[in-house]
Amino acid sequence: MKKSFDFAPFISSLVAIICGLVIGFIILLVANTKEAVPGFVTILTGSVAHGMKGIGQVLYYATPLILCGLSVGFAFKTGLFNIGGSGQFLMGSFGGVLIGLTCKSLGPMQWVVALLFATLLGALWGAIPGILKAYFNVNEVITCIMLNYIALFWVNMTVKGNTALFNTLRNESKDIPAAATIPKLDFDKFFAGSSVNSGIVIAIIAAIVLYIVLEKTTFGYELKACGFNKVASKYAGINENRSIVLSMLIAGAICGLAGGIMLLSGTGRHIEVKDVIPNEGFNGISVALLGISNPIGIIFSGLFIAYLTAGGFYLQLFHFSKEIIDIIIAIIIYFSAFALIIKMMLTKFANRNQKPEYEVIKEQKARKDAGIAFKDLKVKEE
Amino acid sequence: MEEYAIEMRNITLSFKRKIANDDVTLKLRKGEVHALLGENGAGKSTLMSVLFGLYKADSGDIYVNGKKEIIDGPVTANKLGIGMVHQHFKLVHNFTILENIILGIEETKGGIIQLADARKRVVELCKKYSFDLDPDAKIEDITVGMQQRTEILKMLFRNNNIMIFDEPTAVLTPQEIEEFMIMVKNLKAEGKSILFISHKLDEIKQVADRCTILRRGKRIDTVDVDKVSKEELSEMMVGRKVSLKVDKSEAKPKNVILEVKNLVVAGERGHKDKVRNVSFDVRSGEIVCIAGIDGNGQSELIKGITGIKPIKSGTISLDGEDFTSKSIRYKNTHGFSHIPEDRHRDGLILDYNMANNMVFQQYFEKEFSNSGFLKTKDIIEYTQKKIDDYDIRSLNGPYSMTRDMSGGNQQKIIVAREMSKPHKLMIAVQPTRGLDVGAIEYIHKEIVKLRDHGIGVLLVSFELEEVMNLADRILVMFEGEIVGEFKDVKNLDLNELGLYMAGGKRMNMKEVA
Amino acid sequence: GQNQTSSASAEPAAESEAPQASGESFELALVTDLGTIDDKSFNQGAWEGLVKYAQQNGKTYKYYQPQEAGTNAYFETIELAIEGGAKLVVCPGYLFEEPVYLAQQSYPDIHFVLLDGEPHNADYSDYVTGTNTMPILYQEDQAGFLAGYAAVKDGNTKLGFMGGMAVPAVIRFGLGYVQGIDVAAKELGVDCEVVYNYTGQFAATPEAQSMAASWYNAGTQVVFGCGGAVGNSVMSAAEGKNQQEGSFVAKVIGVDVDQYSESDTVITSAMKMLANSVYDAISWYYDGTFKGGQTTVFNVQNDGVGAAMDHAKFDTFTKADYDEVYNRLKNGEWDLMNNTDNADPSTALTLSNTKVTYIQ
Amino acid sequence: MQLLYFLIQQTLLFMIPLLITALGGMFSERSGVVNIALEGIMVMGAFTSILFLNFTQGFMSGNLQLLIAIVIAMVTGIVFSLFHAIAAVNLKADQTISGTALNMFAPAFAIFIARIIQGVQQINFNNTFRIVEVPILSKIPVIGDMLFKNSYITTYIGFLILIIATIVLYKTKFGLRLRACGENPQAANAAGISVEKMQYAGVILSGALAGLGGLVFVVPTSTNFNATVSGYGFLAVAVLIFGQWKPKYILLAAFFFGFMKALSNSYASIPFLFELNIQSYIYKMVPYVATILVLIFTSKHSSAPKASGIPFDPMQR
Ligand SMILES: Nc1ncnc2c1ncn2[C@@H]1O[C@H](COP(=O)(O)OP(=O)(O)OP(=O)(O)O)[C@@H](O)[C@H]1O
Ligand SMILES: Nc1ncnc2c1ncn2[C@@H]1O[C@H](COP(=O)(O)OP(=O)(O)OP(=O)(O)O)[C@@H](O)[C@H]1O
Ligand SMILES: [Mg+2]
Ligand SMILES: [Mg+2]
Repeated sequence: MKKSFDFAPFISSLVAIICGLVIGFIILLVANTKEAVPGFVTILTGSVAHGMKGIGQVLYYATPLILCGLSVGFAFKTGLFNIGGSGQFLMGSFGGVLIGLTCKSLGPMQWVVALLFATLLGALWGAIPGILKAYFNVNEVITCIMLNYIALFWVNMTVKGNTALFNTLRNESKDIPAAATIPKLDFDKFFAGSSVNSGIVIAIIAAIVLYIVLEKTTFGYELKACGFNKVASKYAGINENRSIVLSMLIAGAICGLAGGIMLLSGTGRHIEVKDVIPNEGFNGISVALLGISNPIGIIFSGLFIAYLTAGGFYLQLFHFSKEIIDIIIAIIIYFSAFALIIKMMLTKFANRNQKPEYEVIKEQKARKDAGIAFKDLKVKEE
Repeated sequence: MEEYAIEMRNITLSFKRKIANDDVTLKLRKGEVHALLGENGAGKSTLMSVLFGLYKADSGDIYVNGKKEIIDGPVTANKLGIGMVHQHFKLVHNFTILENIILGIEETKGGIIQLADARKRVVELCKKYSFDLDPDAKIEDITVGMQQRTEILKMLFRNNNIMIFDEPTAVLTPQEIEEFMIMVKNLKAEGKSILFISHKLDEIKQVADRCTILRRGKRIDTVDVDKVSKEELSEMMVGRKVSLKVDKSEAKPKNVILEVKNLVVAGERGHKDKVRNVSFDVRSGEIVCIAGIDGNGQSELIKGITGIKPIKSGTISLDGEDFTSKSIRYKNTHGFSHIPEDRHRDGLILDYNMANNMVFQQYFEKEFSNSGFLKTKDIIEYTQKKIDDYDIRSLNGPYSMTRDMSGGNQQKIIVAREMSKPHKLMIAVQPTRGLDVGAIEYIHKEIVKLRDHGIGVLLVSFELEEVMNLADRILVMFEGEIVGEFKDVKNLDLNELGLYMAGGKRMNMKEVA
Repeated sequence: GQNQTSSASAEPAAESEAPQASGESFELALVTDLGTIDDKSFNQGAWEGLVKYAQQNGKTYKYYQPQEAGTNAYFETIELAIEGGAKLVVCPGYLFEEPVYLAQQSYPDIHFVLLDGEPHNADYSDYVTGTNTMPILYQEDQAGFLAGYAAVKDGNTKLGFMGGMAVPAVIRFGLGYVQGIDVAAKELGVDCEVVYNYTGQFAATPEAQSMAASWYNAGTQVVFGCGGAVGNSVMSAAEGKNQQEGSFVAKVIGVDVDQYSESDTVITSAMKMLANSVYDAISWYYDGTFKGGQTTVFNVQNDGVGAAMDHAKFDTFTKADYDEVYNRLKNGEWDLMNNTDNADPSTALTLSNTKVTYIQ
Repeated sequence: MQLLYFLIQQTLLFMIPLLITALGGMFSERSGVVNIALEGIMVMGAFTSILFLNFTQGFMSGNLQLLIAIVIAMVTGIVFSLFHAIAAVNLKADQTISGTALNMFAPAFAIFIARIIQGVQQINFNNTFRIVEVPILSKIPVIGDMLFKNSYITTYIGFLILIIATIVLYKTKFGLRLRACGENPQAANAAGISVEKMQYAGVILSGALAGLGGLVFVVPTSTNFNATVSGYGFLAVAVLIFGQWKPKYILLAAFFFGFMKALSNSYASIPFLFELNIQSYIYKMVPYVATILVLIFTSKHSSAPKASGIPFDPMQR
């Protein structure tokens, strides 16, 4: 009776990926038979074929994907749907840019403070739906959607209205001075030509921390309990409202951190003052789902989607539009929804040779009769 | 050869690794009441679900009125005149009684549902069976008993001749059980054939003609109820002798443990208070039972005391310490233990494994955590010990998904957990609900043991037998108030108690106090 | 054009190891910013010029889209184009100023055409235009001027400007537009009103449609829809108003290219000859007369901007009137204000006969 | 007064697509299947129907063309939503996952196909569908000016759908069964109702209506379609929740949201609002902030269908 590692989710994700790729290949074939094979090879190997630069780019693209995926996945684990990642990302971007452009006096600490502030703003933006859900029973999905737009307009208004931040020539936030960008950790040398920086390290650390929080701590135990069963959690004395707020707050913080990292990457990204919600938060949903909301799984799904996305970028060398990648990813996500079915088939397969329940229980009884005697109840003596 | 209403021949059905029905044969004579008896998880509900077309058997045949039929769903079952009242009612909570009854067999004109005829028939049926039901009341607003009558109406409305009742009495008050028994006899008199699942031997003796006993998925025997004793039945069921009477010594109450004063708990918005100015105490070493018909404020009283529901006014103290405005966590760690009324809703995280549920009240204690980190190994070891102590059966021991365990074993997790943690007061609400005699016997013994260790026990039960078996003192609750107190349980007149429960009589509680 | 990796092999060492994944190579490339080549105005204009040249001269061509917005991403996309065999890369938009600044140094053998901007580094401290780079600027203010002038001369006094995002080109269009209005109003001795707004994005949205409709409803006669698909929302609103009134009361001025085919409500368009300028730039490259190292400005002097008259729907304003004002502008009669530091014409300009209502 | 009529007319433009799509979502969720794929379905519906408009430009009268386009949009929505139904109903899959997948798929697919068919991703159409005024009805005081002038046939279709949806949901056998499946599928199953069939019906209806919603969204606001509905599918989800899964409140929610939107875009034409000299960004925020504020006061008791989002398992007690 040992805890066995559950491979089923991984295998079902793998099956989904294979299905998505096969269908993607068929679409390529239909669209342009001649180039389908090299095109498909490019999707699969484009990044590797571009050497360290290609791999560096994958890591760079994976950074926001992993972080936003973690945010959505973490909320999922605690029974909440964080569809407000984009707003939180935007708030974080703003926080990063604000400190990055105005607080030169912080010196070498500037990027650290900027990231902390980004995280803080993201946390605030995540906490609002949490608070409204916990204390006013407002559905977090709707608050998140509304807050995406509010963040968008507020950030645009504030950036535009602040001469220290706004580059009127380009209608976007000013360039972050190199002194305020996050460290490259020599990645720019190792992965020469790519944009990768310490952001990916932060993302992976965040994933590991969240994994430990969820699986190894009492705090994670409480959050998950609330996610599974609010009523029972309350019965056990867990403050379920606090859990909801904290969980959304953490989710928001991670998206905010992602926003800060991307804007402080020194890759020439800016807050564009346009009325379009950034995609990062929604991409996070896909990453979280493919990674079955498991922080470690999310590292891999983020890397995988980044890898495909990069492959899609190189696919432009052929007569294909890069939307094909979105189609393939969508199909993969769609098939990952079938995890349950795949899992069931796997269990059936795995259980073929297992003992029926009665025998297991019989063994258990035998062991009990043989060894451990019935202990007296442990009650507090008066 | 005799023609049976139902013949289920050699039914075998398995869920994954579990064989729920193993070559079971069941024959229901026309016009008889046939009881189905068995431990928790023996396969009774499963067998009936096969008959009703909800599950598909792996092998075996079903004959209805002598003809072989394939019952692939409730529609077919209905066509064959089979109706079923499920263990967990199948009612839509925000529909009216009438809507629930016509669901699936609606009459329409021009696409629009016509309710007038159906309402007339329902009213007639209510009159005929003296059901006091308002067809337009919403399910969520009526009592469990009324919900059951709605389920029965559903069958009557569909003119079902073969009726299956899955543990119908588990949720009823003594009076309601009485009425139910009469109704079953009436239905039988009308020529209906009835399958009746129960753990309660008294009931089986009272209404059933024959009884089929299942154990671990297998049919043990089918007997004429008149020809066997209760003891024999229970022995067949569990495979060993069980004592149906709890033997316990005289209580030796000592100091006051729990003291509740003038407690008021509000009702749903717009409704009157659910608990009205209730005062009582529980001493160490005694079992105080709150008796009463379901829905008279017992749940709210307990929720108010434990802190799950906010109270309007009043005070609560434990062992002299004021507990009124303490958090749930504080109460749980400073003397309360609580077996909640609904194990799925309140007591367990079904998606956690057994080990995690076993420490649900203690995971934060030094024993199981270290500066915020769970001591997984210690938790597993602790759980393994509890599994052995309480004989909790599951497939993967501490790692078993709680959701995959049977109800009885799930309940054992809660009992083990609450009894093992340090406490001064045990609050147990319906601790044996839906459990088989073996399990009930076990839990009752444990509760008495607690008492003898000097714990105060506050027990809420809707089952009179349980109340009479366990209580050292009985409080009767009616419409949110305590209307009677009985100290001499042994010589208590049951009819008298029933009168109090139904609101026909009340004591002046000030005098009692 | 099986040109294979000739251009790639001429690259600096860092990139030469990158394999040529594609079998085909494309000599002429256009890299878009996040927009697409079919935006009906800016990018599309540039793309059409490229396609026209390529097809006439049998050159291979392709466009590339970046993965995200940002200097690095644009630079990476330029590199991809080069990997795809590009000899000349057209980069439409000021967002390419930095990427081209970097690329012109890294890839001295590749030629770049930069529209709407001049190469510079991130903090604007260094402006360098390599000999392999040809920046092209347009005097959109002149095009806006002509359109605004014509609209007022045609008898309109209540006008509107709905820009997409407040980027330099759009701002210049708007500033010129308002100045044209004011000049015409002075000449006619009338007073004009202009409602003025930047919607914040280059997309057709119900919001933009609704705002335009509210303007028309309040009596505005002509709206200059300046910024990609925003114009489509303006046209939609104008069509609605006209149908409702049963007469041609709501009119639209198109932008970048002659947008008459988009809607019957378009009376003229403020054009910059994107296609022509790109076409010319490419042909100069193949002629060996590539004008690298210096900025080429397209304006009325070289017929690089203007208002569309071929399909114009003016009541009284004629081609002769247009030619007259065009020449006056060419002769320097007006020195137009086109500094984009201030996007709000009500404060940026001193106007005599025009009242601008700027919606922040 | 004129201004009010104008505001109402503008409100309708925002409100009708939201109303139609949210009603679609209502059918799905009331049957027990959460459908966050509304955005994607809208895109697909708009895509095929606008492609049709583009192809048949000038071949037939405006409103006939529009009616056929409506059918095409609905059929597309149905076909596309079937993927969601297969995942949610047959395969008991996580409904968020398949919804997310469809949302991601739709715009990419629309661009991909548009490029293959016509080279560019935008699809043009001529808007010849406006109804200047409806004879007779437009003469009714107040209402005539508000609803029967400068309108689209889709506006009336929207209201018609609202009325039909209300009747279907509350008065018909289908509606009763559908609601039963969303609240307690086990009960519905035991009553002999095929939960699977009802959930298919719910999802298909949501597909049809969201597909239509996509067309209705694009037609009045532009002269081309660029593979996006600007997040209105998500707003429709918000309206559905805001509207408590009930037709009449969905109407109110859609109206509230639409009116706020109309106001925030036309405030410059309303003298006293313009003179307040508030930035347009503030006005842009107003609808979203107001929605949250209203929800704070109205959400205490949510009436989400109980079984919505939970895959139906007949074996579960
Ligand atoms: N849906 C299911 N999936 C897997 N196993 C099941 C399922 N339903 C029942 N079982 C198993 O089959 C066995 C028989 O269950 P069943 O519900 O028929 O028991 P029962 O006799 O009705 O018990 P009780 O008296 O507790 O109601 C149980 O032990 C249970 O473990
Ligand atoms: N999701 C599931 N996966 C696997 N098994 C399940 C699942 N849901 C239920 N079961 C089965 O259902 C059974 C529930 O137990 P069972 O019906 O025997 O208990 P019960 O005593 O009737 O409970 P209750 O009295 O609460 O109805 C478990 O044994 C388990 O095997
Ligand atoms: Mg049972
Ligand atoms: Mg049971």
